[in-house]
Amino acid sequence: MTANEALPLAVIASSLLPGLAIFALPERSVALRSALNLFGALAKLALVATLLAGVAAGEDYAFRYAVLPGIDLAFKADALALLFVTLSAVLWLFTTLYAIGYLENAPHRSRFFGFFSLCVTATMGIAMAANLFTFFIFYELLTLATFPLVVHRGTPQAMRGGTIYLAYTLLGGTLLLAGIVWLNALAGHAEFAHGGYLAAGDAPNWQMQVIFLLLIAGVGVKAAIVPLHGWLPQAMVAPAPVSALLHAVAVVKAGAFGIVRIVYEVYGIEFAQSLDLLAPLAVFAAVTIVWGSFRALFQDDLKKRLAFSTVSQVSYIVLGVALFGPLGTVGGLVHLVHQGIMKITLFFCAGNFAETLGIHKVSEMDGAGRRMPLTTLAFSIGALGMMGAPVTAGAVSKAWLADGAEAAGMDWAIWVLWTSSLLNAAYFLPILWRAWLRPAPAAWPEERIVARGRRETAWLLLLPPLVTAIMTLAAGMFAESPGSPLEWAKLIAAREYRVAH
Amino acid sequence: MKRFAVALLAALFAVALIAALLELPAPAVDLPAAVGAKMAESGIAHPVTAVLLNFRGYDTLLEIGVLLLALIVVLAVAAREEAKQPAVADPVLQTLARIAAPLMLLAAVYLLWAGAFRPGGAFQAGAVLAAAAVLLHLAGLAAAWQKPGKCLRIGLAAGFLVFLAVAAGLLVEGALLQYPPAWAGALILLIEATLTVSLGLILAGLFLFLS
Amino acid sequence: MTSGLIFACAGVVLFAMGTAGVVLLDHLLRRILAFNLMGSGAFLVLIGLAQRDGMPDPVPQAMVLTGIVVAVAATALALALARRLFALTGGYGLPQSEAKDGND
Amino acid sequence: MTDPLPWLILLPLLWATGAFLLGPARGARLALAGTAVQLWLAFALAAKVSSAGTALHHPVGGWGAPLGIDLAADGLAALLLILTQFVALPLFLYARAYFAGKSPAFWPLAGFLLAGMNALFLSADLFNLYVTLELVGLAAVGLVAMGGGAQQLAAALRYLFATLVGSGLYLLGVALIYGVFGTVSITALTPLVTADAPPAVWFAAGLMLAGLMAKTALFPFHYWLPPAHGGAPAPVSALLSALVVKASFYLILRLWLHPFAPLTQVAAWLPALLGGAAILWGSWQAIRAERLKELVAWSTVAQLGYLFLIFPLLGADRLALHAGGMQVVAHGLAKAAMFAAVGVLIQVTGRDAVADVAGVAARLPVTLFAFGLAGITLMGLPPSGGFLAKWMLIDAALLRGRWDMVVVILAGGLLAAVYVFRVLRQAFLLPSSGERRRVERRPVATLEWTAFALAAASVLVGLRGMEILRLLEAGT
Repeated sequence: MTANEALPLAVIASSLLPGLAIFALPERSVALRSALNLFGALAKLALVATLLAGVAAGEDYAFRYAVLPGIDLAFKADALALLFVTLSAVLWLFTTLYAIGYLENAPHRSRFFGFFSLCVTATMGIAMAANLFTFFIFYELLTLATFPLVVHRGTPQAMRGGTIYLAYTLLGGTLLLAGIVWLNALAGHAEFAHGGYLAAGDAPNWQMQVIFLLLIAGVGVKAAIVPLHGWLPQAMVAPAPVSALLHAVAVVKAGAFGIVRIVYEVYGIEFAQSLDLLAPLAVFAAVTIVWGSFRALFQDDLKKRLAFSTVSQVSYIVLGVALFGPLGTVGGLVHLVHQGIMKITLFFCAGNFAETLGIHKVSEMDGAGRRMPLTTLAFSIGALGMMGAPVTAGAVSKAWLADGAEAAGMDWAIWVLWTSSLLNAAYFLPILWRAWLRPAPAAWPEERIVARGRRETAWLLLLPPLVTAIMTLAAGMFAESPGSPLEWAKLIAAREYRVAH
Repeated sequence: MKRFAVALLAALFAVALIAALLELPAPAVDLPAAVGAKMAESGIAHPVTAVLLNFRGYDTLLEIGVLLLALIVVLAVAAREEAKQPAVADPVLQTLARIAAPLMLLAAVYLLWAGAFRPGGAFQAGAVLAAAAVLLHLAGLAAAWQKPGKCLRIGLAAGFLVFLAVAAGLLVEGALLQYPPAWAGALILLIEATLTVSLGLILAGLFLFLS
Repeated sequence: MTSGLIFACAGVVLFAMGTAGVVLLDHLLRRILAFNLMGSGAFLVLIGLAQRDGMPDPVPQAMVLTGIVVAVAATALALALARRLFALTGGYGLPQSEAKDGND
Repeated sequence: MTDPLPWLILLPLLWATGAFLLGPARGARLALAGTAVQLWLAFALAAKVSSAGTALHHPVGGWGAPLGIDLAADGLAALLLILTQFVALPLFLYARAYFAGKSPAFWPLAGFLLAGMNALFLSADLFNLYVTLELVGLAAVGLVAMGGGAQQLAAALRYLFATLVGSGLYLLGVALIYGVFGTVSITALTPLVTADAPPAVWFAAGLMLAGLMAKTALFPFHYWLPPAHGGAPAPVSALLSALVVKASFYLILRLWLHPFAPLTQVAAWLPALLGGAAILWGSWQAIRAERLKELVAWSTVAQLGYLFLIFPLLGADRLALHAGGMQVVAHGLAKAAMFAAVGVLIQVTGRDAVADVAGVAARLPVTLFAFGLAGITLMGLPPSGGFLAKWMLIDAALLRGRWDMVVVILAGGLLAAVYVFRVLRQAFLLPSSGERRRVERRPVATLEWTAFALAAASVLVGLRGMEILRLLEAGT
């Protein structure tokens, strides 16, 4: 095995092995568990950095293992994979820190961190899967590994949320499996390729269209495309770190990422366009964007409001994919990263409010900014980013998406983006207003962590949202600098379209 | 309704199958001829016994296994049975049993010996032995069997073990149960003799452990 | 029609009767007898059909001897179970439905 | 040791008799040692079959078929032999800890059971197969009855009648075959059975296959399985559900492929139809089951259904055969693991109700993990062996345009998820305060870890798919 084959495996192993080791640890070995977690996260970052440098220089990283005749378990770390891998690896580190603080003294931590690492492993596998077979394996592994996290608290509500989550995702997985095997039977077993590996002669068009529908419905469940989004708000019963990493980043992005792979590297953007598949996809994305924002308006539960916001925002990525043309592609891909950073900030902060003061509802947010200024500041940056305020990462993605829509001749999509931004403002600004401008109540719902000097809450809880908030600003301000998510997205788009044209 | 339907089905099945049996071609394989041709090598003069213990001796090996297995199950199930009630002593039956039992023993020995060249053999001999034991029990002359001790266990398993040992021993030289023609008669006699005892014990045990 | 064939046809009839009996009867002892009828029917077919041209064939005879021993073993097993069940429940049939508790 | 074939039959017979003579403590040690050697023999046999590329024969008595009886081992037989010994070995470890010296009948009966199955896999003679079927059937019934409770006896009797009727039908078929052709050797029969065979041969094929289907608990002959598998002690349930039903299935497949291939084409839809019904009905009953073991037993009914879907799909591309082989292996491992795990749950909580596992996730993580991993295989989720089996089955169905079967397979997977997660979510639930106070036994580590090892194997076997398929290619 050469180094170029071993590296993708090492990226997967850097979370898989610590995860398995953690399962075996007794509950009380906190230090060893944290050390294992952080070691895995840092090792993964180092590996990812190596990969990034290599891919930028044009190296190929691929690994293959035959499972069935003609069907391989195959990984490749290409530019697109690394976009998602890097995002997950960076956010995994911060979420791990956050979770260590959040779960201090909570029961069943070995189980929690074990499954958490498995989830990250599954995300890595999804990102680097080189064919639909491998993609499916890790897609289902993600479902299975997240279930124990969703129901971690063991309460009846948690069970309800977990059951709904399973019902949606397993059904989605079944559709995906049907689509994949069908495609395999028609067109043979092929690996993802720039410009897609399907061609017009492979099968009757209607079959290609039905398969596309099955595949997109399958991954669309995790991407929470309306009407397949019902699980996401329910899954918010999970502990805050789970909601933060998994339901803002890993799970929903796994779905969105799947759509990117299917459209660009299975069908190919041009073939998909010629089959009339992109316009309906764009319509679904647009409906989801507006519907998610609209529903968010009426949620008093803070995490549910954020969840509906996620429903809406993830479809920005789908919309970008469905816009035929490199500008939209760049917008969608960069939003994959930007939305992740911004949304995780918001979830971290929501977790801090709940954990420190017992605030779970928007209506309880009055005066929270005075008691927890730093958390509220980070929250505000994330929220402004979501609205697409200038200087933030959100502004960059929205600008590219709007340009993409114009270039693709879909002017209505611009109106969708504007509507969504207005709705974003309508459901985020009242929170900021309450937090900063309203007087604090006499007593907080449940004050669990007492402020000491300038430290408003435990520092392991405070640090991660501050860092991700700074990243939100940095990604916006230095968008045109080398190494930024935007530049990387441009590189991917250039590679996809270089083949296509 | 169900009775009628099942009966009708069974009748239809029987009629159809009988119809199918009425016109059959001659068999493609002539096994009796093959048996006749190899009789000299089998070490036994009677064709049925030759098939039973040599040509298809493997079937017989497994069959003894089935019997021993049934006995083990009976033991497992019967182990919790309540105390056994003594049989009612009937003087006529007792006298008859006293006379018949030694004769049956003699008959068993004859059957074993006869098996080599006419109908007979270990199973028939063992069955007569078992019948003698059952008769003695029913006449109140022998008690029902309790949990078997070491000796009885060895007696029950001996026939099967000897059979297995011969099979395994022959395997070292050639195929499973491949008797060298010179030794075939002697080995088969050894197996048959121990089998007679064990089969008698097993068959008697199937009755006496339960009663 | 040779005697062998007549035996075979009788065997078919016995087998059909036996099968119907095992399916229909409730009393365990009768079901066990029905099973024996079934087995005997099959043995008759095996021997009778093989010598339908009048020539005796030692192979099926040996097979039937083996089969009889197996049937004896099965019958003994069935009787032992039925007896034990009778000792426990006092009934000659199988309980209609499985109760939900009380085993293992 | 010249030839592994006969030793695979003799060894378990020897240690079974030894266990009968020496009692449970030494019997268990004998059984473990013997099974370990058998496992090694099975692997050696598989290596030989693989390198030979054709079936190996062993003429018992040196006569050769049709006068004598032949043993034959092809890839399919070798695969099942490995599976049987591989599953039995950890289950015997489990049983030793589970029975702890009680149930002396277990070891000899288990030995006869293994001998019967190994003999069945290796036999190439229809009448000898009848004897092996009876050996397996009676040993299995004995294992169910061993506990001696009224429920168990009733279940055992039900099972006994089913298996006796099944072998009775089979025996009549053998009698007809001998009557028509004058031989019962599979090798000799294969060229003789043709599509224009006399009606008696069609009867024979129908009777034999129907009898074997009853023994495999194919819907609607499944009624005996849930009480028998659900009522026996956990190690017995595991042996029966994982292995014994596979033995008769193996024989169906064998007969279908070899002597009866010219006859069976016309009726290939029938087993598939029944299999589909079994998947749906079995899963539905598992979803409704109140007792844990009942749930797992019904799941066996459902999972066996998948095996029967392959018959109309058998063909030159061998996808369906591969799918069947993979499903046999994956389900064998997973079901053994699941019954073993459930055995621990019942032993620790002292109850057998699904509702009573609340909160065991925290106390029995290893056992629950075992249950979950086994569940992954049953649901057919990746990367398990069950997933590969399902993948190939769907592929085969699609290639022949059998959409109905694709739907059934996918629906079966979802239904399996429902019953598996019924248990898992209950296990994650926090126990109510009353539940928590109940005194519970501590789990025995051997029990937990053997269950886990089997479950892990059922998932990891997916990564060795190529080797399994290669073995299946050898002479099958």
